[in-house]
Amino acid sequence: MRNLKTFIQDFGWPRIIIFLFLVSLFVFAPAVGVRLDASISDVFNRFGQYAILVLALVPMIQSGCGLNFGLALGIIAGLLGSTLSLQLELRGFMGFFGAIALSAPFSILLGYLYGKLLNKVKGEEMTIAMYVGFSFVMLMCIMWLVLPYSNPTMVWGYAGKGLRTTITVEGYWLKILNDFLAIKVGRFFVFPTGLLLFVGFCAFCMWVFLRSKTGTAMTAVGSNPDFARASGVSADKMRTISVVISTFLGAIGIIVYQQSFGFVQLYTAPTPMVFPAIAAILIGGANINKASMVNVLVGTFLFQGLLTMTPSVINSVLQTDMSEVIRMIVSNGMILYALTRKMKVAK
Amino acid sequence: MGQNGPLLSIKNISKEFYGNVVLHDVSFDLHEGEILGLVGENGAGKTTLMRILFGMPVIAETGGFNGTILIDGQEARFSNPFDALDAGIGMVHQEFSLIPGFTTTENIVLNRESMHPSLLNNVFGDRMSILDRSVMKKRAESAIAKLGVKLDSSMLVSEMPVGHKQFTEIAREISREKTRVLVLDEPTAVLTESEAEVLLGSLKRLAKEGVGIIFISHRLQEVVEVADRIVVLRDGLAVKNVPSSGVTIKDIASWMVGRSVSADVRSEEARNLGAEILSVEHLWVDMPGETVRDVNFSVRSGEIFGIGGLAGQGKLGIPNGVMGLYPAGGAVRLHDKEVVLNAPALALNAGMAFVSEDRRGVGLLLEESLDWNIAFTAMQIHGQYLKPILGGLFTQRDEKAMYCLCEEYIKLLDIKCTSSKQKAKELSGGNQQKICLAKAFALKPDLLFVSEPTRGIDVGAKKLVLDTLRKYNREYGTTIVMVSSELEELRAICDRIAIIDEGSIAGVLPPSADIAEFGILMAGVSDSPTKTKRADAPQEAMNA
Amino acid sequence: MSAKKSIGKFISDYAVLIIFTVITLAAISPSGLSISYIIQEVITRLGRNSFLVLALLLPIFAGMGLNFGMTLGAMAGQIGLIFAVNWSVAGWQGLVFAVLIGLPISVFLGWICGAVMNKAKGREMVTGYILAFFINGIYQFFVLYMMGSVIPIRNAAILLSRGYGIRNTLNLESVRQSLDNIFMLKVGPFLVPVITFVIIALLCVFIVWFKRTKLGQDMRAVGQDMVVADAAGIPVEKTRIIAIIISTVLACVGQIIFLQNMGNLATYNAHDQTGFFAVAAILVGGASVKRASIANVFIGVVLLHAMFIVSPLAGQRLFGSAMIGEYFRQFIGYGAIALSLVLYAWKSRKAADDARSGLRHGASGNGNGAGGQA
Amino acid sequence: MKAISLKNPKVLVRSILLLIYVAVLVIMLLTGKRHTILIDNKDAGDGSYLAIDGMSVQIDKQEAAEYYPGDRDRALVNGQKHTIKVEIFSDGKIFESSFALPLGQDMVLLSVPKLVAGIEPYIEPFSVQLEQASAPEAGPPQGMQFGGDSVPPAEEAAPTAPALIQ
Repeated sequence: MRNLKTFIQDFGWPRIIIFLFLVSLFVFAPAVGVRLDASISDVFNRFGQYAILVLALVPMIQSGCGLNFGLALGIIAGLLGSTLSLQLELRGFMGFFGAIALSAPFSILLGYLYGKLLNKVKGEEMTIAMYVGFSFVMLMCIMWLVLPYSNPTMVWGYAGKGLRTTITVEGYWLKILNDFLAIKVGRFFVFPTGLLLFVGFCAFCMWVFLRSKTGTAMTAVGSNPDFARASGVSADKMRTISVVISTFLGAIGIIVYQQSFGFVQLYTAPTPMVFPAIAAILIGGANINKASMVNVLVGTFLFQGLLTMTPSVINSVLQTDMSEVIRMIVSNGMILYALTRKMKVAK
Repeated sequence: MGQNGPLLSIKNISKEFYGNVVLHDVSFDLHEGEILGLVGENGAGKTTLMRILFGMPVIAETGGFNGTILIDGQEARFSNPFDALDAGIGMVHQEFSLIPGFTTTENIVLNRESMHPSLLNNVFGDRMSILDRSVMKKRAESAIAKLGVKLDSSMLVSEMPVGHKQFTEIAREISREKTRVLVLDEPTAVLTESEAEVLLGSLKRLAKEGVGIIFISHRLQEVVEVADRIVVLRDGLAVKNVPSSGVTIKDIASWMVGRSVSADVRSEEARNLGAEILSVEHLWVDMPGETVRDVNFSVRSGEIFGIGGLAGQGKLGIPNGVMGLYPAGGAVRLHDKEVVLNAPALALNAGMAFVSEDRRGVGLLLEESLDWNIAFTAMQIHGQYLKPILGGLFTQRDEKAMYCLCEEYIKLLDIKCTSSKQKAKELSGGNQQKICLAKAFALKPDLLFVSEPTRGIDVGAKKLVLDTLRKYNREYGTTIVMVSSELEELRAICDRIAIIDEGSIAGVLPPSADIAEFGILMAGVSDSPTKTKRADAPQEAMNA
Repeated sequence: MSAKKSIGKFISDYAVLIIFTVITLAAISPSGLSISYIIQEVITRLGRNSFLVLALLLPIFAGMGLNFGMTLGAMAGQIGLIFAVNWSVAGWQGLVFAVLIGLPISVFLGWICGAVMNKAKGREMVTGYILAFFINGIYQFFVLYMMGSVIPIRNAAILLSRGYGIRNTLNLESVRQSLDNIFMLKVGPFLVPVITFVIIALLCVFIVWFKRTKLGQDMRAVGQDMVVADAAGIPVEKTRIIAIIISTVLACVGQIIFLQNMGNLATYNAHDQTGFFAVAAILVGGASVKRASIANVFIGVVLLHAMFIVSPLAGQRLFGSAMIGEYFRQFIGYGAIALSLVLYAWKSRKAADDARSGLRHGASGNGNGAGGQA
Repeated sequence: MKAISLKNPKVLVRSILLLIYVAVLVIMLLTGKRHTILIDNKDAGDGSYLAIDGMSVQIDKQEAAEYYPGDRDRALVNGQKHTIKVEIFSDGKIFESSFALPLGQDMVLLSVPKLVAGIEPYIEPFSVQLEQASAPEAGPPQGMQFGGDSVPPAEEAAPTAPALIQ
């Protein structure tokens, strides 16, 4: 009984409520005529889409920079990569990995500058990160209209200049990962093995990095910056590295998302991607200066599971689309729950 | 209130924190208009006594105290500082509690502003009344006048020189109508010579008006000059309670530190010490509260060099400065090679290690396991306990090697813990200290700085920690520089002991020197050159 | 202090203000708008937005930074308006009716926001921001699902076709411009909504008067140093909650004034931008997270909105597409907030280092001269 | 719980304030309540009254409007008590009358011929069946801040700037 109590203690009540809510959704699904196999396949798909974006938050949390509200910067680097890959009309795996390679210089440069900025403003990092992210998204909105792209599928029909809001990746690298070794069971159930393998690979790399010398130093900076400084570790350098990695993973995350979702969404699309990722890692059990691989995987699965199940099940039960409201309350409720925990804010 | 009974009397107060007795049967009286000088080394119990008098919550949280406090003969029980304030006890702490953006007047009458009710009082409560700034100004100026100092009542505290801040805080305490007892904790620590004189003058004037004053200071000549009666605290005991007439600084100093010389007799075995390993010239360190102004000393290889002195004099600043944890300057040479300051990594690489005084804050990763804590610094500096993968391109923590290292030190230092995977926060104080020592020893340093190794751990663990240090010095020849406020321990283990006062070395004594000599050096009465320096140094800070 | 240093301090203090003035002036000519048109627009927007921006002052005094949680007040105001339209109460009485309905709701929401912020000390701004979204979820649940089904709505015109839930845009014809038109004064070519400005002036008087009350003094003390205020016996938590409640109530009234001027209510989006605009305006006016004055409010509103008027047209002329102008002003808005937050945080860190180095100067009075450390 | 005596000023003032709050709310509701009056100039079904072939009708202080047989127009008024002044062109006769509208009734039909002919009641409630709102609007559009992966809007739509209120 005692360890059940400690399990509940550190797993936290909100997470348990969400978990039970999700299980009940799965149970009721068949009762209200929602195809279980299609839903589960959808959950896996969305899990694969979001997992790397959530993974991108881990380095900055570990190094004590807090929740990365500026993830939009990484997403923009990814958008630049994928638009360039489409411009060069790279196809198939070349297209997909080309996009990641092309996004790398942008994400590393942006991450470096963003890390330096955050080191200068310890304290109100989260609000500043948010607004730096937003202003950069707006700047890019202008860039999308001005940059000389010419691939007809991307550019406006009549104007011939400036990019569309959403660009299809059909014919380039749509579902490259999803269909790789995909297992089809019956008409509805498709298991995106390639996608989940790639996600597993990224998570493994992160796990290995966190156990490396720099990774250990970064974790120490997160849990006790003075301890790290006394052991000869430069806190600022570690934080900058964590921001660069976080931005780089953010770029990869959005590209993986696009290949599975099928569309490259530009202009103000990055901003609404940040909060769901943060909510997911918090649902997984991370707090403001500690996050592990389990938090990422469990959190993404729970959150995305919730997002897929609520529209179908709730709609048929209550005949209304409450899912948007539930998503907003659960996602922001979780972030709020994390922010109000007693947390040593890295000063 | 002409009655001659004591205004405040403290009867057999005792207090213990987690097993070690901090105050033992302390009793003394304070009469109206009397200034009582309370002196004693740090850790003698002065601060705890004041916390009890002022009803600080920390006392109740740690099991309360026994003994009674009488005001005008009736027993008084304070559950929080506001009860003490109502009973007329004002307290001026060492660190300022002033609102920077407020003027002198606003600070003096903080939360006791005079005001007249506005029409919204009945609607939204009394705090809607309008402040009467003219009356507030008058009240502040009368309190300042009572102190006899010139203070501009409308100057912002943030633009005020340090001395004026102290006067503002004192004026705040005495502006309370009911203040009959005023407690001042090290008020002159931040003042220049001239300002201290003015303060002492105003304290005398306050006493004449019937206010009982408890004056805590380690500047013995000020205590002798102003106090009517002197109480000396040592190890929680009120060893002396004498009127101040005819008492000299030398007497107070020896009472303060004079312990029965029962420390275990030092074995006088021959100490063959090597050449000079460390030399420090004109070291200054900007560590808040422990400023080091100008320190010069050298340490010979294999020696245990002790650094003692009262709190706040800068002894803790020395190791933190040399190791680069706080901004520092000056010339530090190890093995005759210049050590670059302000760079912790370079200091560690040069072969120095540091066991910090702030065990929980700097010394440990409370959330991580023991093997992590011990191996971390060695891993970062010497790259040990890592196994290269992919041909050294990446490194991975070598969990097995870390485990063996941890087991080795658990046996060597007899650390009581369930396993090497246990979290550091779950260990007792003594065992945590041993983990910090193990972390330093794992670096195999040539020179080991140890700061306050025995602070806040039980007596049994103290002996074990000291024995470990001595064993490492004798068997592996590690040179140790030990900073401690426990004079007894320094004398038991060190070859030489330097006493720090006002940020510089007042003198270096052999451990066998007479206890009174240590007391004098600590009290900063020696007429060594650094003393006159103090007078103008803060002055410079003032008008920078 | 040497002149150069004081100029440097002036520039770093009002960097955002200067940048904004330069951009706005530069964009006026290419936008091709006549000066009188711009002035008229600025007057109407001053009437429309200043009340909302003034609502930010109190939390800044109380040291809680920029109250992104004021969106809660905006939501309360919108619920008030929905009921006013539902019972088709028109004219300025409709506005007062909406305020009276919104008042208790905003007090309650303000209390929640204050209590949550007290649990996240040091992170009030981001907590306020997230709380706004959280309550937005509940607002949407209330307005989109409860209204019409659980809460009786008699005026079917405002309901969605499915019978419950309020429509996305609500026509406020019955209360449109009712506050402005009570006494619209013609000053030269300009129309000035006098009553609206009177109400704004009344709020300014209240703020000035409030700073002289004991509660105002307590708020300033708590804002400067919570620990010292607490030691002096000031009820810190309660004072901070009161600051947030007042700010939320003012935001409620401000949103009603804003919407009556606009004439229609985007039920689910109007409050999103309220926080953003008010914060951008006060920061552009030269305020910072710790220091703000009434002057900052008015300067900010004039500058921000002047820029927001001219930039789309300037974008059209210079880059050939209004979209660029549109995104440009968004970028400037967010950029202003980000820049002023960064400058403030950087300056307060630098001030802390200077204070310490001042001490150091005293310490190294001899030996190798003043420490010229990194 | 000590009994809250009404003499304690705080309680007294606060309860008065509460009353004022409710009173103002009610007054606003009454004075501000908007009604639509449909002014009708048609013949009665059973011929008991005939349309007036030219008149001007003025409600309260709103400007008068001309009516010819078969006309119907509407006037928006706030509050319940109103006056009506009818001036018939042909013989210049002027009819004045005041009336009160029931609070709950949003829309009423006022037949001027009935008024002129002195047949009571010349006002009767009028409820209109709202035709279904044009396009059934779905839930809120995805605001800039949340939503994430809703189905992308139509291909050719220009990049919609975020709904920014100026």
